[in-house]
Amino acid sequence: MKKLINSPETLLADALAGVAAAHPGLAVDADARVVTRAVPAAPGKVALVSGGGSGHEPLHIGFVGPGMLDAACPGEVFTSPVPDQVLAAARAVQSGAGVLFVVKNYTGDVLNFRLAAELAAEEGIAVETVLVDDDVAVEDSTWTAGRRGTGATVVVEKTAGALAERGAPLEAVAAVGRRADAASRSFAIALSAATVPAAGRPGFDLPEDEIEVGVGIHGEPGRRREPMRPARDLAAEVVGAILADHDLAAGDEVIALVNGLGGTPLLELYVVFGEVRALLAARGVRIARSLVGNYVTSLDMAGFSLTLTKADRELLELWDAPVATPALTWS
Amino acid sequence: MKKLINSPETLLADALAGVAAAHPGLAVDADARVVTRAVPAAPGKVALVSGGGSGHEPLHIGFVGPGMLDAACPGEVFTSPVPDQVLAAARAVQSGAGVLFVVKNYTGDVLNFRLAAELAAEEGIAVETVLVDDDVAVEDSTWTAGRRGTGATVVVEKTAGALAERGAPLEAVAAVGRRADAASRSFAIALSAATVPAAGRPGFDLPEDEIEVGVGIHGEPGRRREPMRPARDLAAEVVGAILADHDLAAGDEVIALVNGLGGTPLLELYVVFGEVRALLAARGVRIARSLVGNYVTSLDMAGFSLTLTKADRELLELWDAPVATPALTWS
Amino acid sequence: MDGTLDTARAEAWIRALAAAVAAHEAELTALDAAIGDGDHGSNLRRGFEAVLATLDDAPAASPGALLATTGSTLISRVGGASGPLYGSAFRAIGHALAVPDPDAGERPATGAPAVAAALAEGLAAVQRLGGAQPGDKTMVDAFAPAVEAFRAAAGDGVAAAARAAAAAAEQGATATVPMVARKGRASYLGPRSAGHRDPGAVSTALVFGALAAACRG
Amino acid sequence: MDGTLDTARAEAWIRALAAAVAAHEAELTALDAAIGDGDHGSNLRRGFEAVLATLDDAPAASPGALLATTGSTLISRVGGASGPLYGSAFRAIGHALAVPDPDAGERPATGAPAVAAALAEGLAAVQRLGGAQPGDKTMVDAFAPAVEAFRAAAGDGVAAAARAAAAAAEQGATATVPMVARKGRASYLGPRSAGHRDPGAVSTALVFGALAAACRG
Ligand SMILES: Nc1ncnc2c1ncn2[C@@H]1O[C@H](COP(=O)(O)OP(=O)(O)O)[C@@H](O)[C@H]1O
Ligand SMILES: Nc1ncnc2c1ncn2[C@@H]1O[C@H](COP(=O)(O)OP(=O)(O)O)[C@@H](O)[C@H]1O
Ligand SMILES: [Mg+2]
Ligand SMILES: [Mg+2]
Ligand SMILES: [Mg+2]
Ligand SMILES: [Mg+2]
Repeated sequence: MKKLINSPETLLADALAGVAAAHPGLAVDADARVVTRAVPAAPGKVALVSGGGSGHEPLHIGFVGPGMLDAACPGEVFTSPVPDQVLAAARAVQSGAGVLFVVKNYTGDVLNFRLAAELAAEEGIAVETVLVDDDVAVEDSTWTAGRRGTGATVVVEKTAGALAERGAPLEAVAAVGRRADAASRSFAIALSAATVPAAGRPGFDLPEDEIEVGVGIHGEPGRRREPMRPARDLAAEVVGAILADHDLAAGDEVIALVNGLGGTPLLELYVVFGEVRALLAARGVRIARSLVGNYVTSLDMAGFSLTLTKADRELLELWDAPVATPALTWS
Repeated sequence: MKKLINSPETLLADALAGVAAAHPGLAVDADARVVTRAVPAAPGKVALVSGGGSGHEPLHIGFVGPGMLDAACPGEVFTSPVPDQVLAAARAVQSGAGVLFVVKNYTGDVLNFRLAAELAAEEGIAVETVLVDDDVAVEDSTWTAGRRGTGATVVVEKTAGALAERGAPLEAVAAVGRRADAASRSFAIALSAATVPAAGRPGFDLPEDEIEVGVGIHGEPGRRREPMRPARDLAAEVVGAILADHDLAAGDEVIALVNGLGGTPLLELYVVFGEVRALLAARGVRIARSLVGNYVTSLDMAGFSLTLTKADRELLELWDAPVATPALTWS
Repeated sequence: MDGTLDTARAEAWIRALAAAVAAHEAELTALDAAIGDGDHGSNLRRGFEAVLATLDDAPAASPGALLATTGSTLISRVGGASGPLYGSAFRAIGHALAVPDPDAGERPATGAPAVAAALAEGLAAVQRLGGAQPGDKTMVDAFAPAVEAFRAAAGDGVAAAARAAAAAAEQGATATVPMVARKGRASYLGPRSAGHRDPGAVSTALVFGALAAACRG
Repeated sequence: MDGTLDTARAEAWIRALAAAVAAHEAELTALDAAIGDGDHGSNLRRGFEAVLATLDDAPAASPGALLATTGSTLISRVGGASGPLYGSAFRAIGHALAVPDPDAGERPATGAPAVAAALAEGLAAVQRLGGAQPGDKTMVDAFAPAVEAFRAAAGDGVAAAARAAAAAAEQGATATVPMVARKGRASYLGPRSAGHRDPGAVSTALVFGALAAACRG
């Protein structure tokens, strides 16, 4: 394992020192491990707090700023934050209008945010939680852990963040976040495994001609292994998996995210995006808005995920609303 | 080799289809292989044209837009564009005030842009060229090819682009670009080699515990091979190499770019940036502006480059000027 | 002495467990890499290092207080799924032990039956929080048989009961191999999760192995 | 016939060269990967595929026109360092051949001395554009000895002169092995560029090998 780190133990602290130096728009509390906006939102705004394991950068730190999150809580690599962090974040950014937790659906994240929500409630902070669960590679049932949260997190944080910025109350902000999640489906393919620094070697071994289909963002293997194929075929498989679970019809519009998992060149992501566009166009589905790049990564994993959010006028307006964060900026 | 492509031969065309679909702010001429702003600049502005081999994304396509480039000419992977492309770009974006070519100093780029400049001159288009040559890993002499152009390209395109946007004449725009280049030094370390799709395997083999020091962005090996060390030591080596060739004194300010080569997680780049900041601070050099992320990549190569531009008031003002491109946006 | 879990034994338990976690960190991480995200070993090591620091800082007043503090520290320092689960378990065990046993006057109950009841509270906390049932391929598959074995052997004193519990936890961890995970990260693999021991079940075997070691002396 | 480079032979030269480039694409790319960026083979293949298409499209009127078109096509399609360099070389060779030889009345000069002079023009174009001297570890190290050998053997006719040039180019390419590159991408490696043949010198050997093959018939 070769990584630009000093040691696995100090990785998060060292990276946070870099984040603090790199982004004047962010304030980093190194002890509490909480990243907030350098200039807090005006009082009375619903505060958005998210977080999760590190290794998915720019998620979530890169989405802190006007128009999106008020605070992010980075855990250790691939490990959810602890309740103390989340509580500290909620305390730091709440200004009376309540706090929305955006939580990716993983047991660890769910439990730690739940404990934090209980502690916050004891302090009189109103908390709502949006659970992001968009990954169709995972079966959804009350008997399982349910679908994972992946790329849709960006859409949820963007749309809910925009509504909060407009002064909407906590329930409305939570509702739009849940709506964005419900309208989103994702699916990922890995060409190589991620190497967790503390583990020191790739999470799985993949031959030169095979891929993992239906992978998550934590280096876990996928649902199955398949032979490598051209980008066109992989795009078709991913689009097919999503459409099989999504009520997208001709004439519908989507927000599309072709997301790199960390080790894939942007050039290749553009190839995939071109194929996805053509596949959707053939079904009469139009990509109204899109992102192509590294947004929800899995350390150095090569591969991509596709997220499609069925868009209506409100979601598009919220998507288009101004945002000014390290990873997403428009006006 | 596993890559998200259909074939090495169609890679560029396929990627350009994706670029066209992903960025409504860009216009892609697939036949001419020229990418321009969808909304041309107002007539009378000096036009900025850049380009180079593909595989360095977001460079240069991602820097086309208000405040930076007017057109980019993507060549095949790691191969400079041909004169026809550059001429087509110059024709497409020139509006009487002349065209500035921003050319990274590689023999191929220099020759092809020079031929294009001659053809453009024959058509009465005034052309100036800024040669970017910031890589201190390469010895500079009239007897060699001279220093390579790497990360400073972003600084040159940003500052010259901003001055052009203000309506400055061609000579002034070229002069500030040359000044930005002269004020910049870069150095890179690779943890793994890039795999050129047409070649099918990594450009060099690197043992698990070794790195290439002083690499370029075309998958070429570096000046020497060294044992892998902690991020702190690698940052010190890179900062040392740059400072040995840069007249930076206590009290000086710099624009700093910690640039990922394509396969390195953002988390690690933040670690490096934190170390760089500390090393510079110890010498009294302040980072006034910074970028941390993938800006000038080398396909899937793991590693990073550092670029330091000694900044004065004018360069900082031009850096801060509004920009709206796929890869760089602020207002 | 053999029949109770006093403060010294509780501390010995946690110290033995911390040592076992450190010794097995790589193994736990490798198990987690196979069907999860490769951090279970480092998660628990980080947590128990913090627990050791609290133990070194201030002597605990009672086994219940010591175990409850252990649980709180784990919650505050581990993260992931295992942090809240183990943390809640130790907090529940500690709180159960701290409830005065009416038959024993003011002295906190630390006899084997009380320990059995406290361990059952720990298991209940894990299941309340995580919703896992036996057979879901989680720590519950080691925890539940261990609690049952401890209860069944409680009449023989904590040392014997802890030995029985440790053996049952080991067996429970081994029994997770053929299971298809329905909870936690391993569930994402579907049928591919079969063929591996669950990392949390293996660390639960360490928990009860450490208890047996602490009660032996 | 043996003494001239007519249109058929010029076409045979370029077709033989295109075939040689295709056959050696992987080798050229591997050489370039060692001390450059691993694209020399695919660059030239792309260029000569385009050249073949122009040859198929329209018959050339003269050897000079054919070679000049070949050069222009290479410039338009190859990119990189080798595109402008080889492109300019063939354009210069073509233009030199198209200049009427005063001794031959109106007929374009295609005798061995005229070809020798044209090849020298090609080399001059490469050096003018790229600034490389012999010993810099570039295509010049094969091109210059080939031109010199051709000139020296011009009295024996183009077939013999081309054979001599091909042998000299081969030797020139081999002689680049110990050199430290001072031009082009390989120069970035400094002393590490030694120990490898220069890819452009090797492709230049293909250029003269193809000329010899075309003039043999
Ligand atoms: N819902 C649950 N109930 C009980 N135990 C669980 C549950 N989810 C996960 N676990 C346990 O947690 C272990 C994984 O812990 P760890 O790797 O530290 O956390 P994470 O999965 O968040 O990375 C699993 O092996 C399993 O035994
Ligand atoms: N200045 C120069 N003069 C002559 N030949 C050169 C010069 N620079 C490079 N070359 C030749 O070009 C070859 C590389 O061509 P190619 O790989 O196609 O282009 P690039 O280096 O742009 O990738 C080198 O092997 C060398 O022979
Ligand atoms: Mg984890
Ligand atoms: Mg090249
Ligand atoms: Mg885990
Ligand atoms: Mg090359």
